[in-house]
Amino acid sequence: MATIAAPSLASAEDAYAENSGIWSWITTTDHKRIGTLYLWTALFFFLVGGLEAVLIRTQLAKPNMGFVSAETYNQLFTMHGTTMVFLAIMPLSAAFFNYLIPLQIGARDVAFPRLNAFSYWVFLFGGIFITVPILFQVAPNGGWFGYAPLTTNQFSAGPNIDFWVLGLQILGISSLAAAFNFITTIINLRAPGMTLMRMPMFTWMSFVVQFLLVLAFPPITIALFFLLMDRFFGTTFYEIAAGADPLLWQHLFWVFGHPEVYILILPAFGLVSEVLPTFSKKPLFGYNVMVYSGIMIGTLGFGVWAHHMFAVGMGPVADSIFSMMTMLIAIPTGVKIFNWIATMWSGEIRFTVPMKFAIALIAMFTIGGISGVMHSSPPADLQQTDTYFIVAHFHYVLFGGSIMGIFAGIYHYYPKMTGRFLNESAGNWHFWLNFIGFNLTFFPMHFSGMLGMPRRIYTYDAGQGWDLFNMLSTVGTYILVVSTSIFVVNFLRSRTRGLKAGNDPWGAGTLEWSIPSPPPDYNFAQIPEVTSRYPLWDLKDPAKTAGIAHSHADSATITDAHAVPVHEETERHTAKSLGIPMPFPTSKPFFTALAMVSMFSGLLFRRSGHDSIALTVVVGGALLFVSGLYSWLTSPLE
Amino acid sequence: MSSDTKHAAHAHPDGWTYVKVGVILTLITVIEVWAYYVPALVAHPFFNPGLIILSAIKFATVVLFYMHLKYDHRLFRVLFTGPLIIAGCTITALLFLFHHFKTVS
Amino acid sequence: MSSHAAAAHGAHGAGHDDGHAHHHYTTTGLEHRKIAIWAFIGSECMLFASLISTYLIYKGRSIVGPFPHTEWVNEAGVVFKPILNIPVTSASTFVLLMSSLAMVLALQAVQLKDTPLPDGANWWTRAQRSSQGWLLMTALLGMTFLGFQAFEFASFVHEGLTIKTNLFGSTFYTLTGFHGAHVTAGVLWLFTLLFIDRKRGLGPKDELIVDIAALYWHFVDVVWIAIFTLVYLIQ
Amino acid sequence: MSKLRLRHAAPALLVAVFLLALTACGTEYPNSTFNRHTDFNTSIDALWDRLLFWGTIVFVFVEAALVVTLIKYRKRAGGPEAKQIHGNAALEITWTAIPAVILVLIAVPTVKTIFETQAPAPAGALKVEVIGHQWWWEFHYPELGITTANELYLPVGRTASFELKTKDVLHSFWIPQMGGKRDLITNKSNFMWFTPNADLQSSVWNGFCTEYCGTSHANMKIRLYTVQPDEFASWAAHQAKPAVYPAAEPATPATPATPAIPAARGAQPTPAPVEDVGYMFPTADLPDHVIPKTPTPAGLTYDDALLAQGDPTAGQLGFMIGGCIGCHAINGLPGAVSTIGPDLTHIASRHTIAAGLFPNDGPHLARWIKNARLMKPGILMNTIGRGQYDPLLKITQEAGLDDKQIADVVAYLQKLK
Ligand code: HEA
Ligand code: HEA
Ligand code: HEC
Ligand code: CUA
Ligand SMILES: [Cu+2]
Repeated sequence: MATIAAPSLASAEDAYAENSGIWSWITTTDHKRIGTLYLWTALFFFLVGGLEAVLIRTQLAKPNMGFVSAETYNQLFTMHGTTMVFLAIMPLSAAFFNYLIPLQIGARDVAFPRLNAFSYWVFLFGGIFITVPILFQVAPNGGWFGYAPLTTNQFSAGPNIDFWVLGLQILGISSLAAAFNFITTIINLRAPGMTLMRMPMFTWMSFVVQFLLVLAFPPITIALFFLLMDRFFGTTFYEIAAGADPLLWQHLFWVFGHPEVYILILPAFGLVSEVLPTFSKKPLFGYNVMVYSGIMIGTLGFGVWAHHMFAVGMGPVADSIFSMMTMLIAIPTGVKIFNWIATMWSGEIRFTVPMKFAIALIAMFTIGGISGVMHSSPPADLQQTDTYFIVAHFHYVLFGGSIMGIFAGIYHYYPKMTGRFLNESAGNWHFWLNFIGFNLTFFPMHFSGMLGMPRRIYTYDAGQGWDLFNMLSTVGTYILVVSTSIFVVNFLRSRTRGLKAGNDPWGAGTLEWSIPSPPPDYNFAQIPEVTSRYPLWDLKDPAKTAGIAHSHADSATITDAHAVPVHEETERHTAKSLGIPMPFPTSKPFFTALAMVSMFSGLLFRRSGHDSIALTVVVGGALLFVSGLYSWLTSPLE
Repeated sequence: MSSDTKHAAHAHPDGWTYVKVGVILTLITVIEVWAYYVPALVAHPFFNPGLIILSAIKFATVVLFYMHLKYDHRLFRVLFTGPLIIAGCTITALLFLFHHFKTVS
Repeated sequence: MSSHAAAAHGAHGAGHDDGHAHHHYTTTGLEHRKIAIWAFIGSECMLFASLISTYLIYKGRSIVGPFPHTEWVNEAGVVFKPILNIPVTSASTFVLLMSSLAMVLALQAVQLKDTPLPDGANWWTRAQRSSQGWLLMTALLGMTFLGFQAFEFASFVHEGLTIKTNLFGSTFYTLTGFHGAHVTAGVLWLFTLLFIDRKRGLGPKDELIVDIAALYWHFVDVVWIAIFTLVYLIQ
Repeated sequence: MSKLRLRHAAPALLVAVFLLALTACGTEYPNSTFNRHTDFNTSIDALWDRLLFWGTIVFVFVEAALVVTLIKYRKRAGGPEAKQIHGNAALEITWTAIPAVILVLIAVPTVKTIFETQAPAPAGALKVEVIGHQWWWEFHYPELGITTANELYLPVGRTASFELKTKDVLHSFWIPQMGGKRDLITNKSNFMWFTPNADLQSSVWNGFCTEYCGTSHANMKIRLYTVQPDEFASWAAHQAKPAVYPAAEPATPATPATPAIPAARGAQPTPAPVEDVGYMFPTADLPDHVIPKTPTPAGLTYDDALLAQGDPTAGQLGFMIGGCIGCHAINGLPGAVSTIGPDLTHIASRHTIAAGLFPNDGPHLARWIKNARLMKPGILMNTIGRGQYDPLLKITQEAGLDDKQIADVVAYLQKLK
């Protein structure tokens, strides 16, 4: 482990001082910097996924286009779906988990700062691993849910699917590690007095999401492991000749896959639940119900997976049960929609850019939700499944929901992260073009779908009645390119040129706004003692929160020696001058992640017949990984 | 949180209790294996459910005593039973979907 | 109060015993790592649920034998006996159960380290203080279990069942192999603890690191309880 | 405030577009699902109407509530201050209960329709086996001893009961105007049935594979001809017979090599008279949307003038030396029994080739034989034209047929009415 031991810290003080340069990013354990890394990386992958979408839509602009080949197209949509789900939205959410959760609950960091860094590096390496093959035309091509037996050796002899199996396995480890971390953080690092029912809604929804991650990733890990064994070691899990049942893959995938869609949406729900009250000058309407509905959505989410399989012939009993379970989810989701509207009702609504995105989420997600309920009726779904009607549904919930919510979050929290506002008028251009482009892209898909257009086709014949809708969709996509480009420029420029923002530029009510922007590395000079859901409003505008019955039931009595009543921190100190112990920077998570990813990638050599190289790399990677772990676990944290 | 972990630690059963639990677990295992060799029992419709109940008892015993969930913070109970229930339901549903239970349809 | 409890065992890492006693405030007074390990165990429930479901789903669906509980005659007329060896597995099940017992006693030994022995303590009372003894015994029992598994795998392969043979082979080896891998990781973990114990002695302040290892170990045992019934006994 | 107006104009616009398009579900949408041509689709469409009805109500209500809120409570100079309301149990119960009621109104007919449409097919149904291949369809009528590919004939007024299977990966069988789809699952049979309305005129419908199945998934299409019962009977009678060419030479009564081919077919000693070729959907009546317009690949040239000189007898030989016989069955041609590729016994009675990708005419057939893998990406049928580059194997075909030989083969295939 010489490489790992090499950058050993001559003295901890030196390390504190060094706060820039690549090395400082590689060794950071600060949740905010890790959040920032997640944000940049995920935005990059969002552009990659978007670019893939642009190529897809260009090919589909007109019938019988020859812009890309069939094979390329199949790689494009597979990678588009995989990228957007696993490399864009999930890590964008993770960026907010990292950045915000400790700030919102009044903590100095997450429970396991080094594990947190490990999660990020594993994500980054996994993302690169799965993305790079597209440059060489060997990207995964089995669709984002990779149905067996198309993904077995028999039907996919190239390395394409290997990248997908191994890549997703790697990304899963990242998500799981992060989830254990955040569960512990939220349970155990809340500031004194921050009872569960005083947690900000974003933290609550994130909390639910961590449980979904922890429970949903194991099934796909196993499903992928089977596929990996089939592909590399000749087992028979999905082998037709051995009598395998392809539905096994489908069930295991969707046991993961459906909770996964709530993993994608709940953080966005959380973000808009912060934005809407702030810009309505009112606390969230029906906080408790919002919490319970989030938990309900998460729990029910485990009982509906087979609604993706209404066409496989499960029989009428199973179809009926899964149909009704699915419909049930509309109830808690509806409650959220109505409570958001009620939050704005009787408020003073300021139409800032984040607010516009949050409102767009309500308006657009509802459309996607309604089409979701239309799929949930199995006979009707038989006309919808695997058509563009489904594509319309999931882009309305994913783009109209998750992406809108995440943009709301980015505009809302950019001032906190950088100390500067994003440019408002560029933001407005971004919003309106985005809103129009989005609807123009995806609304026509409802029609092309119900008028018979299957999804995942690289070409279609003229005269099928789909030409107009496809052209509209493609034009809409180009509008999205323009709007996204405006955002990218705004995002880059405003870091240095944006208007300066203070601690609390929007007049928000939760803890993260009580500290300087950007926050100092230790977050809170003194751990605040929390007595309500909107501590900052209690402080600055008590009228807003006067009517809220706060629960005082538990742990309100626990006080920490360092805790002080919530106040606005205007002064910046260093952790040292405050005597706050900070985690040492360390490269161990980075190298441990690297070792783990090389261990997985060793298997690729088996495909090319180099078994001894494969063995060397896998075993070597595993040894490095274990020694990395030992070296990490036996070195002091701070 | 009313329960005091330090105090709870002292309330842990002593070594003999653990040994007794071990004996019970062994006995149940012996019964299970014995039943496996009695053809009349194996043919009985309650054989499988019976075995599952016995193993569930063993499962619960280890979790409650050896993993001292019985004495520990209730948070851990939630962290364990929640997932366990979801896992159990998932297995049941999957077996149903793959026709391992006779259905009326 | 519980925060006090946290202070009492606030060690930062296995090898981190520089004794600086400052601890961090935690909301529940519980240790981070203990919460994390329970969350991890919850997650493992779904992992093994998926594996066990797959085994059961594919049960009886193999096109060719050997089969777990029934005889199989191949095209050449060779007879393959039911492959599962219940007596051997019962023995290994017993061994794993006993390792759990040893593990819980090891934890107790660590907790009791600093409690003075009463006068005239008998051998049992003394034995209960021997954390190294119990840890070693747990690890050895775990290794015995692995030995049984290695024997089982080897004899199955000898009898014509490999991981590639049929659906039963693939699911059986993967399920029990996953479990075996967990036991292996547990044995490594136990030896690490044993190493620390020998180097500097584990005491009540180390309760946490032994406790989380023990929780993991018992969980692996509990999974085996389910596997033993569902795979071996039910036909 | 202009921004604000645009903001609430948008949902209204969407509804307008939605309704507009709904009324426009006419003939220009040949694959529309909004119709009631079969019992199956009648059930589905009724359900759809209900879903759309409630969906529209929820949509309008939510968006209206949103827009009203935004207008009413937007911050204005001198406007009212925010009124601090933090919850209202009665309201929250209401908006939990109302959706629940709506869902019950959806769920009840849903379950009813599930059981209705998944009941066993009525007695007397016409059995059709559908077998998916990468990337074409094999159709068997087990009771009639017919095997055909990609084009399916069904009599109106009689239930067609499909047994769906696949030779390789998953596919899904879907003819939008007839009803829902059902997946073809490896190692398993799936079932589906529908009855084309008895009052349907003879017509043609497009169908698709809707489960992603690899490279040419997009090119795995179906043509369904719903015809009058007597037309169907005529078609079926002819299709069950061996190939009409060559007219004279009696086929060797070889026992069929594969059990998949019904014994009755191989054993037919004398080919049917050439002039009786049974019913075939009239080419002149084909609606535009069922005539493929796929462009042929730019690099693939063929001198169509050669086709006029094609000699079917030489072509029959070419069919063997070209290796076609290794994959294609022609009932009546000795040795042509392989089931790897589509059955070509009556290939000339089909309007399209390659699973609906190209019209079945000389120029397309010639190019297809010359370089099928260029015409349809990824497929099993190899490149046969001499000197052609095989895009899958990445080699140049040195043996193979020259353009003249291809013309002969085409002439032969075109005899196979
Ligand atoms: C963010 C992700 C997300 C979210 C939140 C949802 C939410 C829902 N989804 Fe969606 N879904 C996807 C992402 C998502 N989905 C994806 C990616 C796929 C395709 C995967 C693939 O094949 O590639 C898919 C596919 C999919 C299918 C399978 C379709 C098929 O392939 O045949 C179904 C079927 O039931 C479904 C249903 C639903 C339902 C009922 C909801 C509900 O949760 C929606 C609930 C919300 C509302 C209903 C709106 C608000 C409610 C009210 C205003 C109350 C009143 C309303 C009523 C009474 C109706 N979805
Ligand atoms: C998770 C979120 C997500 C998001 C945000 C999107 C966004 C988009 N999607 Fe995606 N989509 C999926 C998830 C998502 N999609 C999934 C899961 C599938 C299923 C895959 C499968 O079937 O396996 C799918 C499938 C899918 C299809 C169906 C393909 C098929 O079935 O054949 C289409 C077709 O139009 C499509 C289009 C688009 C478009 C136009 C966007 C646009 O909104 C994209 C907008 C973004 C941009 C326009 C950014 C572009 C910016 C630039 C190009 C700037 C230049 C670059 C730099 C400065 C570096 N998507
Ligand atoms: C390696 C196997 C193979 C060989 C050799 C082969 N074919 Fe094919 N053929 C196929 C397959 C598979 C298809 C279906 C392709 C598709 O549509 O996806 C096909 C399709 C066709 C079709 C279209 C059938 C239809 O109904 O759509 C024709 C015509 C045809 N082949 C003719 C020939 C001729 C003529 C030859 C020899 C010169 C030949 N084939 C050699 C496998 C083969
Ligand atoms: Cu066959 Cu898609
Ligand atoms: Cu779903």
